[in-house]
Amino acid sequence: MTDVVLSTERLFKSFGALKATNDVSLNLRKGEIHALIGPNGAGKSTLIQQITGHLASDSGTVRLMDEDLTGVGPAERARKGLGRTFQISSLAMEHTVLQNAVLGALGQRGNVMSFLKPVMKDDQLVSAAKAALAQVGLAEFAATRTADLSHGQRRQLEVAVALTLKPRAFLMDEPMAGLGLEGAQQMIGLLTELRKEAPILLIEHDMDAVFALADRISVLVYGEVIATGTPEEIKVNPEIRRAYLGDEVPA
Amino acid sequence: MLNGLQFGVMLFLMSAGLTLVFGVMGLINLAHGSLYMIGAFAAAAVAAATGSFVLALMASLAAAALAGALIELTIIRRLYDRDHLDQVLATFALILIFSEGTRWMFGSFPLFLDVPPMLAGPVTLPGGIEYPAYRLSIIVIGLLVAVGMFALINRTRVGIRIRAGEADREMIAALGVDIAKLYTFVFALGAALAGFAGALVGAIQSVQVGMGEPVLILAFVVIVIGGIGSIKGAFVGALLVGITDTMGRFLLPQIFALFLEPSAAVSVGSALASMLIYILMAGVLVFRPRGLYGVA
Amino acid sequence: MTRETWINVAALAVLLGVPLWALMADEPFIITLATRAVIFALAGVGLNLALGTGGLVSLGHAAFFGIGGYAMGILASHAQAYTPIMEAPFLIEGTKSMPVIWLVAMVTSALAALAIGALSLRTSGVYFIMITLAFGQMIYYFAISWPAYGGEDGLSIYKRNEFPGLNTLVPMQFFGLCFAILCLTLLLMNAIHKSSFGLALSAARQNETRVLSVGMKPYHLRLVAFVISGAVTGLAGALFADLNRFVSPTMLSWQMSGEIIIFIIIGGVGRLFGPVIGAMIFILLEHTLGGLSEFWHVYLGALLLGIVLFAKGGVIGALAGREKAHD
Amino acid sequence: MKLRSAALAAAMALAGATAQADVKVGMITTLSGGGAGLGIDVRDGFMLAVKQAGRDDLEVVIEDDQRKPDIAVQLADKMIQSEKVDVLTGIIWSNLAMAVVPAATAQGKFYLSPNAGPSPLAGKGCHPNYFNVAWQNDNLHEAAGAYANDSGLKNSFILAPNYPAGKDALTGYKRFFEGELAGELYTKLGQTDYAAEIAQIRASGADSVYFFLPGGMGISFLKQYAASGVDLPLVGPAFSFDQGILQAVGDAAMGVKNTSQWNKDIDNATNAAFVETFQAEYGRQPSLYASQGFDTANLLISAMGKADVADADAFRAALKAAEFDSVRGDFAFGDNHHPVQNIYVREVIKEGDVYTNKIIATGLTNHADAYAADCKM
Repeated sequence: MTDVVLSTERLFKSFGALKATNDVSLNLRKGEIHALIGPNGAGKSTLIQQITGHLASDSGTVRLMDEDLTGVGPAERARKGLGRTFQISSLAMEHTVLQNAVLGALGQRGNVMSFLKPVMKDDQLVSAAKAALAQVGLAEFAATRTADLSHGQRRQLEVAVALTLKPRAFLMDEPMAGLGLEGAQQMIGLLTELRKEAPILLIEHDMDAVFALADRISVLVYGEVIATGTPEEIKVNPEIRRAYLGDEVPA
Repeated sequence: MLNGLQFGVMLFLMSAGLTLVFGVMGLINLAHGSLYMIGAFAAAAVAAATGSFVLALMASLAAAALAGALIELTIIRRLYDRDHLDQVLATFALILIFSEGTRWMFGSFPLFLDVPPMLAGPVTLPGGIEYPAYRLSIIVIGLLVAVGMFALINRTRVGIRIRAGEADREMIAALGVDIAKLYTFVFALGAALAGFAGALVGAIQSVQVGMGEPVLILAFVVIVIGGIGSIKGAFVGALLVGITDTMGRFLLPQIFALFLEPSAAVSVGSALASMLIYILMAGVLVFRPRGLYGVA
Repeated sequence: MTRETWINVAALAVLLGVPLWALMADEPFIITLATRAVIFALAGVGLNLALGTGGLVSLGHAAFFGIGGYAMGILASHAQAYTPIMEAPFLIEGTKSMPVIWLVAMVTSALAALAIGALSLRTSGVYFIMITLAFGQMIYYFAISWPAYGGEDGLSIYKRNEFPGLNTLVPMQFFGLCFAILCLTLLLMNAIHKSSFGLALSAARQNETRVLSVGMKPYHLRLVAFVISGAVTGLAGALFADLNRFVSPTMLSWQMSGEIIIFIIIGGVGRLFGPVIGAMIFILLEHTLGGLSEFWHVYLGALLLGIVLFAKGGVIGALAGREKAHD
Repeated sequence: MKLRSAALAAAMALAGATAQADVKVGMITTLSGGGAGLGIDVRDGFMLAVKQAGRDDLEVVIEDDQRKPDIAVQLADKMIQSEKVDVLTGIIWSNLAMAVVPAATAQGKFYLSPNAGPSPLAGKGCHPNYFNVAWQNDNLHEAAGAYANDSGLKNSFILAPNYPAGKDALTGYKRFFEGELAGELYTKLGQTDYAAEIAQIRASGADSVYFFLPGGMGISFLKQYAASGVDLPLVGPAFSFDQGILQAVGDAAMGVKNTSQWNKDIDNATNAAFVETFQAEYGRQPSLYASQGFDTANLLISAMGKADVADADAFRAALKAAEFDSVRGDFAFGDNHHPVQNIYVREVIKEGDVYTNKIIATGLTNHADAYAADCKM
């Protein structure tokens, strides 16, 4: 399985009696979009946080390109190539759009501790940032204050910042949430392009988007992966119907 | 030990209001020490006029609660949505106003406030220890207030609202509770507790301008150790600080005397003792950055 | 140039112009006042990096101010008494040379900031405010009760320290020295603000997870900011001690920390020149209100309250408006 | 009322009154914040003497130091550089005095101390232009030690705050006290709760307690001591038993012995007149600090009568002669320009509703200080 970029092996995490993730093993292969679906409270965000290192797992390992990430902090994981977008936009709101993207490029290059050179005159960083903005379609908003962006534009900027990191894998937590129909279409187009750069682990509620984009889908219920497969397989899987619609529905 | 307990109880009276205000409204109030001072001055003024200690205590409660309600209505409520920096600054400004305002009204000399004759002098405790009766009553009153606070928070309608307010402001507004009134009430309650503490303590210490700030800093140490917003934490923290400080003052010079010459031991020991509670606080925060009972 | 730039230039012009006028009018005390404003501004500029850019509300910066002051006091008092500070394991002599004193002041306060910051930055929000306050108080009580260097009485230096080529006892020359240092520091801070470090630090203030998820550690960024900030405030402390030829634990008190914050708030948080304008206004108020009434603190308090409640962004904010809104 | 005339003088000074007064005095004292009572008393005592002298060649500029050393230094700079005063006075606290005095005297100004008397200024750091009209810091404590010997005390428990003046105080007491020490304690500066210390006193087996706890600390200690049931005799310096503070201590202070170089019952005409006029002018009894302010002003006025302030040597000699009627009776300066005077032992009594002191003994007669020998002048 040399084409596996990111994998989790037997991840557990519980909060008191609540098992948020229960024995989760997943993998993300080169060039694919792997969607993670499941009802609210199924533990999708917890899982993402475990993968990015924001939450420590009770047990289990996360591997990126065969490297065990146990005990590695979120900042190092990002540097090693996990590019993440957030469920709730997480940007430096007072900075301009370009500054946010430069921040990502800076993170990718490392060596933040430079005190005298004006960072916005660093051609290397700025051109990397501008390229990412152009890729998501935000080039003309480079000088806008991030707080003045629309909701959809902030989502795009999130993706652009993740892009500047030149990640090996993207982790995207509901990038379509709150986008209108048009915005969602744009985002779908963007993600289709992006998977060529790095595979995407995608959490999404918008089923149309999921079935349009995903190469594989995993279903998470009560912290457990109950099925993984192609969109077609998932569509017909009786267990999933039961999980979503309730036990009383006959298989 | 008993002294540490009593010091701790006094600190609790002071910190309970502070931690309540922080827990419910998310406000750091540096002017809490001024309310303490107002309580003491009101008590001293009333005691001088009427000679009654009970009336004096009532006056301290009333004056501090009134002052608290007044600043809540005019100033503090504008600060709830601000960041901590603005709160620190605005309440720092209130300290300046209150301190000099009090000096304006009462003059620069300390006022007189004495323990009631009934409680003057020592009592003999089981075990043959002599202990001042007044201090013993402070311990009792402090514990009663602690019990009362727990009961208020956990058993009454107001308490339920306060707890709800800690959890979610919009939520209780949606439930039809008048949040503004609730906040004024909580702030006045915290102020009254501080004023009450000021009056109780004023009787055995000096009633003077600037008496609030040292206690204020101690109270902050207490609530930070206990975990901000937690009444239980304030109680445990207060006792911990009270006992650490008292025992440290007593024991450290003796410990140093074991391996230093006496005058150096006294001097090094006392120097360290005065830093002890801050060391305690730093220690607690290093290992539990949210205090002992703070929510993560 | 933006309006804020004009205001900044005007502030510097006033700060330089007033003592020049005073020199002409033979009012040396005004020069002393201006020097005081410059030094306070420097302390504020130091804190502003942590507080304005980094969002770290430190209520213990007087510790660094005082440590800088004591670095000067201790070095100079030994030099004045011709006694070495320590002989074993190696000889350290006192000195009266300002550049050496400044270096020592900055290094010691940076080290103190490193230790205090390393522990304090594990917490955040109110806890951070309180733990920095606690460390400040710790050092304050230590200074009061440590007998070797005067305890509460403080340390007096009979003559101002020396700077090659200048007579520092002439008020205007000492002012010039402090003013030059302030300008250099402002340039430095401006560079830091625009550097990659500055970008990352202010991003960490706005959104910690964002910084983490692009692979940077907010803790490291903040610690470095705290150390630089402490060092600059320490330098201001050394100059302040030299201005007064005196250092005492008052420089370490929490009211001092509060005052440094006040400079920043009056001028405008996070603005490069915020502390400069704030310190100028504070000195002006102290000087004029203090003469009006014994109870001038009441007016100061009321004014401060007004600024916090109604003029968010301080004086620069009120005059220049929000930076980006008018671009 | 007095405040207004003082402010007026200050205002006139600011306006740069054209009729240049012959002697210009800069008073830097604590008028706001904690401890303001002391500065106000010194000022009022001083201004009372100025008013009584009725001289129009004496101008006083008054500023508030807020009890902050750096403000005091700044004010001194202002007085010297802008106001061009000839004489400085007024500082209450030793740490402020240490910040201001060496620089002021080095610039050729006279400094008359109405209160603080830190030991360096009496010994190695003495200066011809520095005169202390109150006492050297150790004096009252030394007298207390001597008094303890006289009254047959053998085993004292002593305590003071952990700061230089506190250490000087206990050193001063020990310098004269010949008995044993049952215990020696340094408390935190500004401490308000003394339960632990009182417990140690109780356990120590001492026959007396000597304490130096200025300001609010003393009030707290006395109240708590009285309530504790420990009934060992207490001795302290006058600071905790002064007119301003005594009313706040109340009954707890009754009968306590304290040492002072002045009391309102010292029998001389100047003192009687001072007590009466002060009461009439300000509506309160004069305190120790007021008496010191009063004496300081009278010393200055006596020197003005004999010499021109422009002639520094003559003016210095006139100050040194100290030919004025002190409220303390006999008063002279030693070679280090610190007082040589009697120090009395007082007892707290109640006159009607007002707590006050009466002299019961003389602790030390014509006492100078321990540092005079170090002064090379």
